[in-house]
Amino acid sequence: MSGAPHLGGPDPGASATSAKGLTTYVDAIREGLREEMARDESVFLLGEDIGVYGGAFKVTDGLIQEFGEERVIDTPIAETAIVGAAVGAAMMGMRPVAEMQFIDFISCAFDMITNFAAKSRYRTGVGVPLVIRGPSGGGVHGGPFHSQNPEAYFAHTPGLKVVQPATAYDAKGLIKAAIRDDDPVLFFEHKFLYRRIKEELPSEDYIVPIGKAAVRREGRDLTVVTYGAMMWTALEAAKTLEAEGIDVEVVDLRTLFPLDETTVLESVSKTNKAILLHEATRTGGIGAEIAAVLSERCFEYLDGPLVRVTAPDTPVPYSPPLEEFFLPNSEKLCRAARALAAY
Amino acid sequence: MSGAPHLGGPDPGASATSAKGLTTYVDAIREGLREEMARDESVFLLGEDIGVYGGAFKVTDGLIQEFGEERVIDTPIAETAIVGAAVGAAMMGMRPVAEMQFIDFISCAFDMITNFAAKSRYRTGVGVPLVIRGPSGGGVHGGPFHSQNPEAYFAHTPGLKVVQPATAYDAKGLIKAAIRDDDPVLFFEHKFLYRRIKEELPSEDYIVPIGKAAVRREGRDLTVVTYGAMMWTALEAAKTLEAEGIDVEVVDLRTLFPLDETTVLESVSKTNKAILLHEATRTGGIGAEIAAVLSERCFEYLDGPLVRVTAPDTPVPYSPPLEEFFLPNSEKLCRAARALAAY
Amino acid sequence: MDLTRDQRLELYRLMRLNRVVEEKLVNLYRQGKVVGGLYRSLGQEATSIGSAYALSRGDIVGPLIRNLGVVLVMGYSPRDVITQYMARATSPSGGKDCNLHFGRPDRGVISPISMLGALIPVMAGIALAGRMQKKDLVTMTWIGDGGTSTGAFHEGLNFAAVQKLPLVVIAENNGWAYSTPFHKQTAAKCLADKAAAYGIPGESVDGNDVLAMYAAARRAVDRARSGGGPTLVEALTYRMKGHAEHDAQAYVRKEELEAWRQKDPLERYARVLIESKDATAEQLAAIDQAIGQDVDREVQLAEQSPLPAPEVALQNVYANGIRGVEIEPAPTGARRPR
Amino acid sequence: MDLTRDQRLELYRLMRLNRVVEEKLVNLYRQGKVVGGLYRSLGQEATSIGSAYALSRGDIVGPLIRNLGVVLVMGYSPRDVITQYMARATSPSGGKDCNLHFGRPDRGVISPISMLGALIPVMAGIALAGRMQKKDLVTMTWIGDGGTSTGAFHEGLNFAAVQKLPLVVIAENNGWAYSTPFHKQTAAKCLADKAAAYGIPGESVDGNDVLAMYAAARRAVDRARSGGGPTLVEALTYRMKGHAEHDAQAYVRKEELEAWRQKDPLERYARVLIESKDATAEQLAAIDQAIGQDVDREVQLAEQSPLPAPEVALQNVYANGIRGVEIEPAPTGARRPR
Ligand SMILES: Cc1ncc(C[n+]2csc(CCOP(=O)(O)OP(=O)(O)O)c2C)c(N)n1
Ligand SMILES: Cc1ncc(C[n+]2csc(CCOP(=O)(O)OP(=O)(O)O)c2C)c(N)n1
Ligand SMILES: [Mg+2]
Ligand SMILES: [Mg+2]
Repeated sequence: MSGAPHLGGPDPGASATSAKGLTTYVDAIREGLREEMARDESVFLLGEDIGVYGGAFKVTDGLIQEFGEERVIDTPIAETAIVGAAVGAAMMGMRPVAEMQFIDFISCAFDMITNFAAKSRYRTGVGVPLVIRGPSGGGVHGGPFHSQNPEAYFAHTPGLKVVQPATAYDAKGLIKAAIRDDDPVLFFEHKFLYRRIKEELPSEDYIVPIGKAAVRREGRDLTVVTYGAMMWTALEAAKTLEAEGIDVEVVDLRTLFPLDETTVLESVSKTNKAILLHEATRTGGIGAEIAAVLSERCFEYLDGPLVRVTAPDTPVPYSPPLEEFFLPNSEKLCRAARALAAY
Repeated sequence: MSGAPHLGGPDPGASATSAKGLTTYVDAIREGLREEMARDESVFLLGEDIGVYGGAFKVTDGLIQEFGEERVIDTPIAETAIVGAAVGAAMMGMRPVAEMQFIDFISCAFDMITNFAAKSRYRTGVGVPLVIRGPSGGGVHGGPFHSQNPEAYFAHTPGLKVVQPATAYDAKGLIKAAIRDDDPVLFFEHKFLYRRIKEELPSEDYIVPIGKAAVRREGRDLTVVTYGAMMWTALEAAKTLEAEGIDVEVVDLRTLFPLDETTVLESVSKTNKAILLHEATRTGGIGAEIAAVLSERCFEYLDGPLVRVTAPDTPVPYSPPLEEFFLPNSEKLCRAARALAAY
Repeated sequence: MDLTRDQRLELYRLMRLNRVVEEKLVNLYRQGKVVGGLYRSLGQEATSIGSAYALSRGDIVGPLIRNLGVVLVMGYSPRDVITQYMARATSPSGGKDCNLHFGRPDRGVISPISMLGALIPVMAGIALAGRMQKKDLVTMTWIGDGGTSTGAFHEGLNFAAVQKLPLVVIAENNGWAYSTPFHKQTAAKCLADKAAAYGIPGESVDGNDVLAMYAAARRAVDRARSGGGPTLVEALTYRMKGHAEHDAQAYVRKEELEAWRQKDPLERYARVLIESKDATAEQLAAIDQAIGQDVDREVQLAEQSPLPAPEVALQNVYANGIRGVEIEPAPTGARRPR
Repeated sequence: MDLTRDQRLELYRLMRLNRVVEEKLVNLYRQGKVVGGLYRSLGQEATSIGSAYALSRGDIVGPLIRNLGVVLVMGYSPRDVITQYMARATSPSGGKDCNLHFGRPDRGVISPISMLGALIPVMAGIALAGRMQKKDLVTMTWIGDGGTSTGAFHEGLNFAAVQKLPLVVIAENNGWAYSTPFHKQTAAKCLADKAAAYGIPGESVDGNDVLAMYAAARRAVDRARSGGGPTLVEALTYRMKGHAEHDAQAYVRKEELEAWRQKDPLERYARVLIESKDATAEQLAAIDQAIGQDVDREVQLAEQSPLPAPEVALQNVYANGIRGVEIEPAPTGARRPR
């Protein structure tokens, strides 16, 4: 990994893509898609502007040339139809991957996802192996409708799996795992990471298993449980805090449902203190669920309150000073960590 | 209050309505609507089959006769149009109350609610005083699409308020408060309670303020934080446990956002143990948020793990033995309470 | 596409079966043995059966809850339907879901969700997959006058039209959506008019004339199979009962109901068969009697079938085990060594 | 409904203003002063301005992000638009939302959300409220060829038609939805064909002819005002730039673009005005120059305007204070007396 991105910093843009064997987050997703399409004929893509144009963020760039317009389908602007068609195709044994142009538009397919896709196996015995993916998250001044982090809605919906990669390695490994999974998987990409991080990826086939968290940094004093772009914020803060003598462990959830409770519990049983960090808004976010799991299953090991560092309960504002104020960052995390360490 | 309903018990049906000055939950909602419509010309209702038919559960029965079809509007089957029209009308200073025939269908209006209604005041300065109401909850063998409890989705959406009454008194007082509120309020009714509970209501105008919980039973040993039909389950369990020497406090949240943290914190600071009880599925439910609040703000007062008693993470099954197994009940709650009390 | 005499009699048998199964369900409902609501298709049997009959083996249907006739055409047994309404373990959904919410692509039937319109994009996806898999596969689904107002109907049909998918949509105009009359549902003159929005053919047909229904559906199926894309076929019919058994349909004018009773599709078709000498009244009565006996036996077997085991509630949320286990008694956490 | 010479010149002025404001925005964008994307309406000015011009004081519009001309007709200043694109505190949204997402009913403008189609039911609700409040109020909104595929478009227009609401929908067929051409969006021959589904009048008009656009919109507005219900007016036009400034529209054929350049609505209208002797070329040049100076000044003022104070991020989520406060440092709980 080539270093943590700084939320609010400049976007190196497309020029940063794949230099000297390093693969960016966006390229990693595309490679994952390509490999799975090559491996399995039943994998196909559908979404708005994903074919000829290659997607608003170029995630699917070039795939229509490689696989043809039968397998890379440009659709009308109709998220319910996109997901609905994916559900139907998945019932027939296909492995559709549906793109939401921005993940915010997933709200327009909410019924289809939560009622048709999520409940199909349970009530009829027919599983729907589909993936819904798209760019989530803020930091690029996209305003209220191009910056959302809706993952908690779906983690609260039985029948769905929810993942969010923080690294290029995971982006590729998780998209491949999601496609191979027999159940509907929501794959949340963080648009801020697309071209800001890169790393060397293995040349051989690999997946990152769904349901497994990763300890990104070991530490003794407290655990930061996080995921997505905030993983980098946690690492950045951990560096700052190290200099102050506070030793932070960083757990990257990677999968938000089903949670890897074992890894979280082990970490917090060791450090005895935890901060739950996410970019999504506070109330009812993933942090609340982690807090519930910890206070249910790790109670005796807690030496301090569970602290949430999240966006406040507001829509995502557009103007840079507002968005900066809104988003969690290293400084806010450090403040919370210092107080908790001193507790 | 005329006694706790037993989930799974027989439905006394319409015959139980309003005997000797007692008002049922369903009648209480209707009275609240009627009084607000009489008080304020800008209040109107819209939804499927709410006029001539009086609503699938007869919540709006008779109102079209009283207020005319201009103010009780039968709509096409189009939840996005229903909520969208309510948003537009609310922007113009009207006070629309939109019915979802079953609350499950709210998924079809998810975008309109979470993106248009919730964010309007924040991003444009124009508030949308509207109410969305409908029957939620299980216990009547309605199956996966007529039994849901989707409140957590909306408590996680900044800009919305979320309430769920457990008593006829609150049903009337909260629907009136919701209508008078200047922001969008989601009003979740529990269909199991419609005709199963009744009580004497004040004859004078009253509201139940949004954001205020109620302590339904005082106790020393542990607090059950709950809402909706589960409030009755908690009271029933409290009785059983009392005989065993376990003294349970029951907090009825009534409002799920914004939470009355003060009441919850005060109660748990006193009893030092808490069970979070809800009918909605476990992961990411309201119980998770309460756990987060408690472990954040009440940490030192906790003498035992926070325990969730909820439905498991599955769709709501239809067949009676399955649904009974799925739903939380007094027995399951007692089991958890005994263990926690002994902790 | 002409039907043989056997086929014409099979249509009769299916329509009678539809009606008899429903009458038995009404009995069971009155005895409190049906779990939940009961949705009738009385007077609409020709619509379901005439349309589904136009399909071939390998085709896939997505019926709604009023399309009992469709699943009978697809070979579901009366017991499948009755156990399902009785929430039994042996029912197609195993007691997980209600009424006609059952299906499997391998049996040619897709289960709807309650949200109206949602099946249309899903059936489009089935058709899309069929094309990718080089299957000779036509899909057919049904939607009420009320259901056409949903966004999902619009998105799904538009997508299918753009992709020229083999999808036939039968729009059942039965005058009502619950208590809502057609003119409060849409200002369009008829549902067939909605086809123009998608650049596909639209046609209205007498849904109480099983042969006309069959012929219109057959034209649409043939068009779909030959690459001509989707068709919207409006079936003009009438909902003879309330929305469900609990609904006394007080909002319906008696005369209107009476007028439609005269057009009962089953009686009408019996007259046609007799007039055309396909069958005598006695032959039809014999069919009726045999069906009655069959269904009685099916009811008995259904009543003897078990309810599901409670733990089944936790099964099959995910392919490999579920997470949502029942609550464990507190404390769930390990004791900390001090 | 004939326009006076002054009105005809005002149309010209508005179209020029539209174009000049956008050119200035492009400069600002290239200087990195626009925050986020920039969406052009080049070549579509007549559609927005001709249609909105058909409204009267008290009417309410719901423009989309490509309808810069509409807000200019409604009296927004160039500075409103420029400060908004620059995310300034003084912009109509105060920096909360981007591009043309600004509005207030009291200024006759409703702000869209990004989700296409969602405005249609909301505008129907505005029209409904207007009728209830006995206001003489017509609503108008715009939707792209792409936006017509959404469920919200369908549900909203159907609802408006059933309620016979005073709503005019201008469907801007500019050939593209981002990179998606019309024929991949719908199999309908034209967007006007979608009116039949709702039982309302549909009409296609040359959207690059401001007078024709005005006339068609005016007919629809008059119909709406007199109780005739909604109309769907399709404006045939062309998106001369990419979806947004970052999009080089590589997917568009050069010849097609060139052909439409010949139909530029502003140049065309200038010729009409000169030919009809409404104005000389010199008079038009003088208008252009005045506008240029005005807008330069507005840009200057916009550039001097402040960014919002950070804490504004927490304001106005609810009417009376918000809950989502910034994180407090741990521990937040009170100490327990032992
Ligand atoms: C999206 C959605 N909203 C509401 C309902 C509740 N509902 C169930 S059936 C029904 C009426 C359906 O009418 P129609 O589509 O004409 O079918 P019919 O009952 O006449 O066969 C309604 C409103 C639903 N199932 N789905
Ligand atoms: C529901 C929804 N899905 C996706 C998008 C992303 N998106 C923004 S503009 C656009 C293309 C719009 O095309 P059209 O409606 O023809 O309008 P035009 O840009 O041509 O003016 C898309 C796909 C959106 N805004 N809303
Ligand atoms: Mg109907
Ligand atoms: Mg367009």
